[in-house]
Amino acid sequence: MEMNEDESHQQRARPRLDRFKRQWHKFSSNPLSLMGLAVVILLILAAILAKVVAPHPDHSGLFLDFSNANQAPSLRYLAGTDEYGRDILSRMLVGLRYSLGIGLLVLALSVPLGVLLGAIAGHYRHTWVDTAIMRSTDLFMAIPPLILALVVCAMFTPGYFFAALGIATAWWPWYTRLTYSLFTSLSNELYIKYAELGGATHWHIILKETLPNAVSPIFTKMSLDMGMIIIIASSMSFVGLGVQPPKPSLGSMVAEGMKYLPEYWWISVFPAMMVVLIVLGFNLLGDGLRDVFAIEEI
Amino acid sequence: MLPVCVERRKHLMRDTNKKILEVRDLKKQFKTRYGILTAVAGVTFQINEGEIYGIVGESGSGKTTVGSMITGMYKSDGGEILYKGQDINKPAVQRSRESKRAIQLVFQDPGGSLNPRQTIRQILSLPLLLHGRAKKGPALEDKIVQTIKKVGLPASYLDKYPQAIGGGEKQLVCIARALAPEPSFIVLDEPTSALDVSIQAKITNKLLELQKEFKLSYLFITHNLCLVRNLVHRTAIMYLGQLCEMASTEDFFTEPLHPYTKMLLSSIPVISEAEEKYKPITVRSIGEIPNPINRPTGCGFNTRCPFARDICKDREPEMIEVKDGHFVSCHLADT
Amino acid sequence: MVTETRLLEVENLHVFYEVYEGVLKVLNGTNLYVRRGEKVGLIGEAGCGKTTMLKGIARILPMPPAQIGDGRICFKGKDILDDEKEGVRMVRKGVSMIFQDPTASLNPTLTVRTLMSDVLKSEDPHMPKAKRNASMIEALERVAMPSAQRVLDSYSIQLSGGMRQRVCIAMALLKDVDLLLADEPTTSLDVTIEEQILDLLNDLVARSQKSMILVSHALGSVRKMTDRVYVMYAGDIAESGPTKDVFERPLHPYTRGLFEATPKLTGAGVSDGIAGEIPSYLEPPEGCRFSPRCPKGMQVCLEKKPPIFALNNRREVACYLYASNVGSIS
Amino acid sequence: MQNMALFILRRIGYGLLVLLSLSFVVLSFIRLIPGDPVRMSLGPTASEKVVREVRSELYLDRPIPVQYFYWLRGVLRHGDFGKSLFTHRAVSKDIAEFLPRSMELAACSALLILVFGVLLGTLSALFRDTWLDNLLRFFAYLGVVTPPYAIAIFFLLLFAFYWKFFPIGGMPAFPEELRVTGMLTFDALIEGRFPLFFDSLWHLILPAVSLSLGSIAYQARIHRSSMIDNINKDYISFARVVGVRKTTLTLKHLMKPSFIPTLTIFGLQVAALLGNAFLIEVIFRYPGFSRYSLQVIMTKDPYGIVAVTMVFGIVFALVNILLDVGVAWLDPRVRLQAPE
Repeated sequence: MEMNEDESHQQRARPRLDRFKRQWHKFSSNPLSLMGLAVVILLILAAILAKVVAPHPDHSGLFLDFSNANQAPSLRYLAGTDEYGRDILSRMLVGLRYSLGIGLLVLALSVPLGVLLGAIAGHYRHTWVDTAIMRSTDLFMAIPPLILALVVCAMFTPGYFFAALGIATAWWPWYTRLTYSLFTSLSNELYIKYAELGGATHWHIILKETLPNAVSPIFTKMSLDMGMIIIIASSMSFVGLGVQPPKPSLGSMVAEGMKYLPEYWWISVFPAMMVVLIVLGFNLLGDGLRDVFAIEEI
Repeated sequence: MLPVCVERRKHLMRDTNKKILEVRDLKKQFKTRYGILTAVAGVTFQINEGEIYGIVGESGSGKTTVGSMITGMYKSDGGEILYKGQDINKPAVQRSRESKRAIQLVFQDPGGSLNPRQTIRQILSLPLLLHGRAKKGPALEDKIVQTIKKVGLPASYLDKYPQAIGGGEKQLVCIARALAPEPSFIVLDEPTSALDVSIQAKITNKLLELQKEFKLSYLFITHNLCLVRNLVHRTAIMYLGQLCEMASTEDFFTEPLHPYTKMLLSSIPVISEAEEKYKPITVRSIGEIPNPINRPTGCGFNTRCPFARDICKDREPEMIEVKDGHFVSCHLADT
Repeated sequence: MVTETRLLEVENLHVFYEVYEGVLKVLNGTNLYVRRGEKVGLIGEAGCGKTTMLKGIARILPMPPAQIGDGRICFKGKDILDDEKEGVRMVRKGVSMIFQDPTASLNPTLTVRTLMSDVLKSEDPHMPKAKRNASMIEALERVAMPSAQRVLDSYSIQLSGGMRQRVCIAMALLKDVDLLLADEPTTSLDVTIEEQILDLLNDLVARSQKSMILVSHALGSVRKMTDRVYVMYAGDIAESGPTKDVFERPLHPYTRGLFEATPKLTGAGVSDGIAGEIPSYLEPPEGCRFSPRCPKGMQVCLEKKPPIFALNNRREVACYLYASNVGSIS
Repeated sequence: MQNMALFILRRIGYGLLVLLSLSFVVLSFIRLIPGDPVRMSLGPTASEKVVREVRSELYLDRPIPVQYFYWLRGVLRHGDFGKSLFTHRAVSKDIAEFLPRSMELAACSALLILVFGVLLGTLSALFRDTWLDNLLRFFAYLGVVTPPYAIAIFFLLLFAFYWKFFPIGGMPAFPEELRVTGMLTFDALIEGRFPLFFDSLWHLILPAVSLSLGSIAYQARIHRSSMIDNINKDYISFARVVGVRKTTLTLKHLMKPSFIPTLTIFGLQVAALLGNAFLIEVIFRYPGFSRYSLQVIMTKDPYGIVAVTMVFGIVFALVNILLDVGVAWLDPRVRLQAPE
């Protein structure tokens, strides 16, 4: 009996891989989550290969062709053309690249900062550090996120990066609050108390003990937020505060199409549908992740 | 001739066996919105080398707070904690490396005290590295395998996550983790009350085995008197932050003196006729445990004590040694 | 005084839960009966199906995961399983239940007065307010509640554990029921408070000739309170009989192991418990569910589920060891 | 009740502190950015002297703390939020004119969110996993996923252009003599001018619905999961076993605890509502405060931006305080803070 125990111990089972298989099994059992994942992967591919896939790649830049302006959706122009005769489908694909880009950029700007501050405030709770950080998040959350984003973004010359910066300034406090609440509730877990008692370094407790347990809710929030951010970004480009013409952005395309309702309805409707598709994909994916991680918690 | 009470107090201090841990007049209060909550109001006891010392009490008696202060989880509001003569009455962070290694803790809830995101190997490696029992690399791996074998779990468990093993096995991992730094004193805070009867028996026997093998001393905190009867060498009983009675387990159960001990012993539901006869004359349980925020004056138990007299209401009783090694804190004890 | 008529009879009850990993076959043909005025105990370790049995009788099993297979539950002679609406109506009228955790049993957002008056209003909507108040105060005094008026106007978080359980008992006995189901009523209470609650339950049930099923994993409280006891293991009844008799001479190997593993006040040391782990309900072992852990396991135990052998003095045991001496006690 | 009053006072005090520091941050932020708003508003033709004059009149040439001091004194003494370079009149006048119109839209949408959110949530929770539940969850999902402006466009296409059921946008003219609270529908109602009341209500429905549809969907989802959580709780099965009638059980015992998370999320929704309103007002050409704040932000008008952030901050703080009081009333555990 003694011998084969050591043998089984030698060929080191990969615990992390087993856990991933179990999580994937739970994730894939829900068709909706799979659909969400498929849509997201499809969108990412479409964004990367936008120039290749788009029927008329040059339409996304400076291009005028009044002869077939405002064409209804046809075989040649699947989603019809806008007032300058540019193919809406190819502009949507390039616009998709900017929308996904801004979503990732905002997350890249707000998540690391928010999580770091939340972790520090949560770990050193009930000290001046905690009050300083959490009160400053109150400051940023005192007004609706969209207004703060507008104010910040309008400060600078309108552009893609500044739109992302604007949204990020309104978005990082949500992650600080989430991480703070996770860290404070995890702090009265017994294994954290044990690590503190044993004299583990603060760095070890934050990174090795508390953060791994906080990662899953943060990850779920990120994918759910992706949809929200894209909605806000497209709303801002609706009023001209995002990607500047002639570069296409879904929000501005919807805005331009407004003037031609209801005759040339497709100019607004198709970009709006694309936004809906993006947000749907990320939300389904986010719900799937939450179910997987929720089961993990119990 | 010294007055009686001083004579008795002197005897309290002198003790033949080598003391590993001594607690003198330990106090702890918590500030709450409704006033000051006195969790521990002056507790004094010693634990000898290689002894299992049990503290019994109901909820709100402060027994867990005493255990936490000994391991350094809270700062105390007064009194001393001497580990081999050296005062360590300060939070764990400020304690010397040696005392942090020497005193270890096992929690009640096995599920909650193991990090769900770490494998058992990672869990066990932390105490070994923290207390310098092994360096990173192959030496650490052997030490981990050796530690988990101490509690009788197969090495294949090292690659499992805590969720994948049963409640009893998780508690064994917690015990292994407490043994890793090769301590000499372990505080066990209700280690078996979250487990089923049959697994409880396994863990209790394993604790006894380890105690003999590594010559450890335990502070065993629980509300289960039957368990204390079978495991502990000396027993103390706490009520509302104060020690009521302290004696060798044999004396404690055969001749209980304090009314609260009698009430507790007679209230326990038992499963055999022999135990029924073993119980003291019944002291019926009346009233509720008072709110620790506005403690009754004098002896904490006077609101529920059938023998309470006026003296119990105004003066706090002193811990007196009625018989050899049998201390009781009650005005009526020595009549 | 226990009469012969059987108030409640559970025959061959099957209950299974559909969960994520598969189907948990918890109750696999379980039988149980309670006579009028009798106090019956149900002991076993956590997860052995005691609570499922109680909730099945009280018809509050959460139906989406839980499913009642075949089997009959006869209450006052009528099977409450076959006619859904009528069955539930009868149970609501004749059966009441208290839960383990009093804090979770009382709605945190409502005062005790609202909780109790809702029960009385549902019972008799036209009862005048004064009469309702009087019967609420009377119900609380019956459970020896100090300062009943103040308790009525407070929320459950303002009461201590013991007082909350008294409120639950008072609410459970507001309507005149024949059978009281108690699911580990004192597990979350301290020992001294536990004794008061057990004595209180004993008086209330004895005085009003009600029957009771007391479920607990604390063996002592069952021994103290009940006339007859069932020992359950992994969804099956291991053995049953008069409480004094079962506690003094346990027959089934599992019951023996359980009693030996329980630390005694007389301090004779603790046995090494029962080897192995509780089986999973996903693929329960063939034959007797205790066979993998049973020190006296025989070949037949592994193949066929042992029937219930009726010995004399109302003793029943589901173990092949006693197949030969049906009718007498070895 | 006494600690409830204390609770509110503390929250108001804290809210004021946050708003003051916010106003200082925003004011100094505007001063630091490049670009000269005065020159922009007066146009290139204005002479340098006039520009300098206007700038000193608005204290823009003074150091930031001094400018802030004068601004604060103006606000506290006679509610003067400074002059807007965009509308060339006192900002407080703009607020008085536009804010009530947005309040009307926001209040109407908030009402829709609460009523329909809770209604749909309860329905889909009670009829769990039936066709009704799945249908409601599908629409809830659609609502959450579609941005408000997309909903507005679809509604406009469907109801305004195609079926011509609702007006395309805008609002009926606001007769000056009717101005009481500044909310057209409300004033028309209390003045008894029913034709005007119905006309303005008719104009209000489409924007309000498209603004709140997404939030209704999310609110329904939250309420449904909170109801389902509570259905499985012990106190519901205990109440049922002890004999509480099914209707009382559902309406009182189940609804009250389930309302606690719903109310908290409702607070966040109303806050987000204030933010999202500006697009709806642009699409429906609705003369509201959000449209004004958009223009003010775009033209970098300093006092306009500060006033806008202040107004949104105050409304935001009021909404949060109201909801905290609501949650405290609902949940005695929060109110009584039992000693541990």
